[in-house]
Amino acid sequence: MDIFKLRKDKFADFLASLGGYKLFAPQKVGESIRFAPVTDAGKVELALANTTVPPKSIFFPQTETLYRYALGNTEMHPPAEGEAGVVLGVRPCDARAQVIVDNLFSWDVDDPYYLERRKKIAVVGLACNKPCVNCFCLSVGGDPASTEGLDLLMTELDDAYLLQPLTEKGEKLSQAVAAVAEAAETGDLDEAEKLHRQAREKINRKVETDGIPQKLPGLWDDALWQNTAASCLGCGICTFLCPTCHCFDIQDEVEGIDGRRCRMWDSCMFKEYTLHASGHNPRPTRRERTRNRINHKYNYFVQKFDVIACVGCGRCISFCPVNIDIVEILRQVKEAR
Amino acid sequence: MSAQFEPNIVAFLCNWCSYAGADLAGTSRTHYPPNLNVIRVMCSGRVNPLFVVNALQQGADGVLVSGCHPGDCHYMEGNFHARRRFTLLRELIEYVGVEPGRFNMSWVSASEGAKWKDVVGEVVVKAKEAGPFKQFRRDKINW
Amino acid sequence: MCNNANPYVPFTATIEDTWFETVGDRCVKTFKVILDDAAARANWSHQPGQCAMVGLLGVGESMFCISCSPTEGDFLRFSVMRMGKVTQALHELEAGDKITVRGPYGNSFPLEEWKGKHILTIGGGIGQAPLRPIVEYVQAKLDQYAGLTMIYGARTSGDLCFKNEFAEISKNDDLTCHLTIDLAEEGWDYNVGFVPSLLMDVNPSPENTIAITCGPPIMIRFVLENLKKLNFDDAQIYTTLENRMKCGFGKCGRCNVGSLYVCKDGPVFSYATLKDIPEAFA
Amino acid sequence: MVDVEKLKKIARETISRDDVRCLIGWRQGSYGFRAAPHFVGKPEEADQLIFSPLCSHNLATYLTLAEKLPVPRGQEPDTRKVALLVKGCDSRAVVQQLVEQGIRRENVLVIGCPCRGVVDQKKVEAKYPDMGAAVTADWGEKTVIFNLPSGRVEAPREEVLAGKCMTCRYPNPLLADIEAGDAVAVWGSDEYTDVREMEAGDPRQRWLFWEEKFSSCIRCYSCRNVCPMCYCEDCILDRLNPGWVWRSANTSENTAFQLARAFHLAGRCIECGECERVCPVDIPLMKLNRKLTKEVREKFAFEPGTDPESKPLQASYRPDDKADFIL
Repeated sequence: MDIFKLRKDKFADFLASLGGYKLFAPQKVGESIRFAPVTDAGKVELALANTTVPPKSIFFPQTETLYRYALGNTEMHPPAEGEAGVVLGVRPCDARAQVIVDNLFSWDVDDPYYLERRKKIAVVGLACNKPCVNCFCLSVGGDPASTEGLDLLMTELDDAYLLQPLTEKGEKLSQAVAAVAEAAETGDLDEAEKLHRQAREKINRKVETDGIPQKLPGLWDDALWQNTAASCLGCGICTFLCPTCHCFDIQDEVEGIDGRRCRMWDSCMFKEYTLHASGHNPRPTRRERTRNRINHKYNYFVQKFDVIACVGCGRCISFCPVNIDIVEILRQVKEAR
Repeated sequence: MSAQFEPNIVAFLCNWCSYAGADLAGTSRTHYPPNLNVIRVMCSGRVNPLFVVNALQQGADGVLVSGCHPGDCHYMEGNFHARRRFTLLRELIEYVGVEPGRFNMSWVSASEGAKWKDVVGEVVVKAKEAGPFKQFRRDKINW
Repeated sequence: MCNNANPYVPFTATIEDTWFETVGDRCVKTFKVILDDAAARANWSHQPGQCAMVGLLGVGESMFCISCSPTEGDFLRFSVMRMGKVTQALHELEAGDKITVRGPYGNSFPLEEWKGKHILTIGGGIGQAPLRPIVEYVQAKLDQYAGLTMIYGARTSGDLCFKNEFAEISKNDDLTCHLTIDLAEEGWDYNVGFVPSLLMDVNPSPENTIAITCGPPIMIRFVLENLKKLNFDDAQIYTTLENRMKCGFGKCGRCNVGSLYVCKDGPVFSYATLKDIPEAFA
Repeated sequence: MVDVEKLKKIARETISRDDVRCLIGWRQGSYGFRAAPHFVGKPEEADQLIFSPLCSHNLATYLTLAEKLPVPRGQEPDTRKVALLVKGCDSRAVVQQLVEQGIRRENVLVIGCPCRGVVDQKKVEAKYPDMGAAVTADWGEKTVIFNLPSGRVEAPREEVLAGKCMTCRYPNPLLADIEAGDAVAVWGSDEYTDVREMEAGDPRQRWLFWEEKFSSCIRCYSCRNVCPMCYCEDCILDRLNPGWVWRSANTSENTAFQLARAFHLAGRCIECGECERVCPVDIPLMKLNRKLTKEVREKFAFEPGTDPESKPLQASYRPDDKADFIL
């Protein structure tokens, strides 16, 4: 697969050439940047280290109809098939996260809603040249220029983008690119390689994660969890903004006689997440929930799918209102006797 | 607003005064617009501000909360609390973008059948002026 | 497993018959349910211990153990205690009403492995619902098992479920049934006291025996202690766990007990697996 | 001005008292311009305490946040006090919680820290993007001093302080058992310009503004959980039966959520600005709450959390309350 060089001033034409697809890209929604359908190429924002809300919101929307029904009769109508799409400007860590979440949504029973979107929507990555202060992807098997989970990787040079197709979905996209871009020269490739290397050096957040899944069971009653959870507010930021968090709730909504059963993001940090109707709660305080969140990602998921369910994107660190820092927690787990 | 738009208004009437006043208006055959869906509550102080927001969500174009005149409340202070509560709620929902005519409050005692007719008339006119409520209405279209 | 392509879309089912097992505010109502679609009925196969998501369109869905043995017939039975939003709505239903069912979910009691063994069920209150399919299954295939002992207790005689079935059990001498209630009531001529102490009185021998216990966590804790006193081996003791569930097949993430999902790796667990999982009895 | 060494000494003495269970203050955060709540259980843990422009958290929320688990049989409930470091705005939260009997006076020991303004995380991170490890900060004359990895910089306070500090009329704690420093000058003034500017538009313009903000809400409930005044045991938003506000994240439910939250703070919001600070999608929540605090001040001449003897606004009334809009 040959690599293309797309001039920045041709970027809008490139987006136009993807007209056949439903295009998503990072844009300002309200006051923050997240992935949203592209209506105006000028609004696409690729400069930020990463979006606030991860691209999981494209494959696993915050609220999604499972099926509709009318009260009184029992037919249930799942939504129609989605259309082919492209999500552009995905950072390598988020793309890796989606591959990790694929494990769960195809474990033993296939989740039709999520997997259909994963099949139909191509992922165009954007390599990180300027990692943010809380990125620690190198510590969990990631890389600012990793191609895992990507169909096409873009690398930003000073006046152009280097486009490298990786899968046949990516190959199909690059045919659309061919019209507006030219073949890249070796000079560009070295430039891109240099940028990737510099990005790796810029990541100063590091933590030793091997051995952590084996150590966590022994720390079940360690004071670490109480000390960490003391300042936790029990809100949903760290889970809703986490690209590997996949938990959801199912609720019924009825308006007049039309109803729908829908699912929406849920957080293990909320009290109601495990609250039984009888009032009993197996995880009554924030200590158990904090312990469960870290164990799920660095122990339980590893036992089931042999991969750490964390890609080091740093969102849970940057957006936690009380600065609970997962790298600090992991360091304490590593150092605990 | 187009003439044929008929607003859908939800009215919370306190059982002791306004509901009785509305009943009196009915028994004395007074004519007034039929747009009201009345919900009887034991006191205007019982109406939770979330009821008003929820009514607007579910398709009401206007909401009326009507209770006893200050001092007549069967429970002594229900309407005083309601007055404070809905003074603030009205400011809040108008600040967010709900047109001023949509939310109304009134004191109608059990003997004021005529006043009830005027209140309903005014509320319906205001709701017609404001037009169909679309701001934060639940719309099952994009389910 | 759910047979149609979309595991979230349930089958519709009709309530053939329903009756109250107990009275009071947390009463238990049993539903005998037939799947509407003939193909679904034919493909449906569940084992004792498995559970299913029972739902009501417009209200919601909840997970209940299927409290009938496959040997009993082509229907499903659920015993539902009135507790939250869905159970209250279910309790208002009558025969002929429509509900939705999806499943069966979870693993089941390894009844094949237990062939030739003596089965000991220890239930408390609504905890008898997941045990009832074992009792029915063993009764139907008594020749393959070395008899059954049933210990079952509740707060009051009114709280005992499936009362109409005890008389028939005690008729057969291979099946012994011990009932108890917490406090003495006039007109009650069986044991009085808590289930764990009745277990010690019955004093079952651990020889070639499998013990299965379900009930309120406090009862399970003492029953497990007593079973250890009667030197039952960990692998001989089974229980079912209960957690809030939304999907039923390992996606929504909430029913985990430590690293085990109650809906996938359970609800049936042997004590050997559970004893080194601290969150199991939280 | 608060001398941090004196503050640490006070903290060490306080935590050594046998009627104090723990002391809550701030410590340096794990990166950039962050501070973090710090729970002191033993005197030596007090050494990490700081008090600087980074200490934006309102710690009063922890007085009501801890879960109240049933006391195991045979154990006595722990009635020792919780000591709390409070800035001026935080102290109003403690006062209002006392007025509403959310907490009891004997359970809390307040250490007042006169405050000269805390930074707005987004303004500072935009102004100094190349922050790395932890950055310390301090107050200058009318400025804030940062010790960046690239050296010491000083910025005029208007450019870096949080919006709430520019309009702050209560920098000195209104309630304190121990004073950790002497009072500071009040320099903020509040004309509610942000609210008046919003009121000036017509309803359609206002709705366009709020629709865009509310539709971007992801319902993480951090604005509710951080708020010292949001301490209901069983929040109406989490109830399913009846489910007044649905859990789906769309404009209608998000608006109902924000209106319910804002209204439940009418006459109770002490303008500590935490909801706006923690919102991950930067919804201007103070612009919403301050509308009600302005109305409450103008219509009922009431300021929550300023007078420990006052009665909660919505739990009391005056027969002559003015309400000209009532038909």
